Amino acid sequence: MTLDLVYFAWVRERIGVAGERVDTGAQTVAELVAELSAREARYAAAFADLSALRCAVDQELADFDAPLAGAREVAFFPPMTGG
Amino acid sequence: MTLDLVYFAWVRERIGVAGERVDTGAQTVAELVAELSAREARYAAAFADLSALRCAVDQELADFDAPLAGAREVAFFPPMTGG
Amino acid sequence: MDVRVQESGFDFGAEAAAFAAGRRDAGAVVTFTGIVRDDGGDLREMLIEHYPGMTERAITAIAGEAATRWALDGVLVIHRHGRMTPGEMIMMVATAARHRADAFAAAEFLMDYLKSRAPFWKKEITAHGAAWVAATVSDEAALGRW
Amino acid sequence: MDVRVQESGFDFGAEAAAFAAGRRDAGAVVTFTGIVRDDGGDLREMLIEHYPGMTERAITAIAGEAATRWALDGVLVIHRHGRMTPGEMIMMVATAARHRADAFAAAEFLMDYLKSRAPFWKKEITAHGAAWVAATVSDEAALGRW
Repeated sequence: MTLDLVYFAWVRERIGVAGERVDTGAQTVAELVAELSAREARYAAAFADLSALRCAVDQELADFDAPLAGAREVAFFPPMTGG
Repeated sequence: MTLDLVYFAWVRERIGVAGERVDTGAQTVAELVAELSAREARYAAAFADLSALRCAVDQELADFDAPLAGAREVAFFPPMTGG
Repeated sequence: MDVRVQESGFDFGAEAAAFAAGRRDAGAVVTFTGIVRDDGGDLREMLIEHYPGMTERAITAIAGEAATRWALDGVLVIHRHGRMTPGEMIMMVATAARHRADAFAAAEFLMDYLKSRAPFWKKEITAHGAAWVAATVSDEAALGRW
Repeated sequence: MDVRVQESGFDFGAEAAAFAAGRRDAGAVVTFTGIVRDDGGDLREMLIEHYPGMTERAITAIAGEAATRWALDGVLVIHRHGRMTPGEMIMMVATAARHRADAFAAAEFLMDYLKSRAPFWKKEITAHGAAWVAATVSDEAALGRW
């Protein structure tokens, strides 16, 4: 499965890119996180503390156990600070 | 004791004047109300239901049992509808 | 603290902008505006009577109470009296604070007290006649939460 | 419902006036404005990053939820992204309703959700460096009341 990944705020800064396209067999967001973290230290650093992280699947907030079947875009970012 | 009385909204309309100066021996607002109500029917009509009435002594909201000693101005009006 | 009781209209946008302008210390500004509402479609005008002297005093006391309860950087109250037509603005309040919870709470408190404790009385003039607006139980009850 | 996400500044007074103008059915208009606050006196600028596409979608969903919960006659949300300096306005919301309780509640609800559920991230740039603003426990907790 091909996914577009996008990163924001300090997640973007730690990973070093604003987004990328990946091929993955991950079934859930959590599996994707584990796969990326195993790949390179910068991902492991960005994803070290999942409680400090939020994710969205196809631009909707999601849990880390959300399934990826049919997804096109997954985003990772810290808790939001709008307003 | 000489007091300036002022009336607002339908209290003013029922009594027929916006204000007047009276001489009274009343010790409290309630005594003043009783004195005025005994004087003329238009006062009795305006003061018939005290629960629908509010009063102020020297421009501060007051209870009907408030003392009149030292007071200069007493106001009668319906519940306020500002804002 | 800026309290104005006046017969003339006011420019809500200009007042709101001036109130918010240049605040580098207050992160939150809340405004409330009350507009003459024409529920039945037959309201010709609204007449607001007030108690000159007591009005300013009561509003200033209410605003002072708000300033003791919440950490505010500014309070504005403008309230009109006299005649106005549907769609016209009756009054506005504005509050500025570091935190939004304070600005919101103070604005709601001001409104609740202005509704029931500032000496204004509204009269509605329709095609069918004139009637004083009755105070509502809910407006009186709203004071209970503070 | 009017939702705008933009980099450029906005004219708070003009927006507030236009939102309130001509409302004969809504008696109550509430606005909230967030301003870049310079707490320590050394903030040079604030940088707001957002998630294009999701931002508009999230705000529209939040505004739609407000419209189902309260009897509203209008909702406006403007939120900026990009660089801004202390004293500049970051965002505003405005709500119109027949009754003030609805207008106030909806504006507070919108603010609570925009704070924690719309994809914006603030970074503060001071003389000492740059730091992402951390989400606060109280902002997250504020959602619990709705």
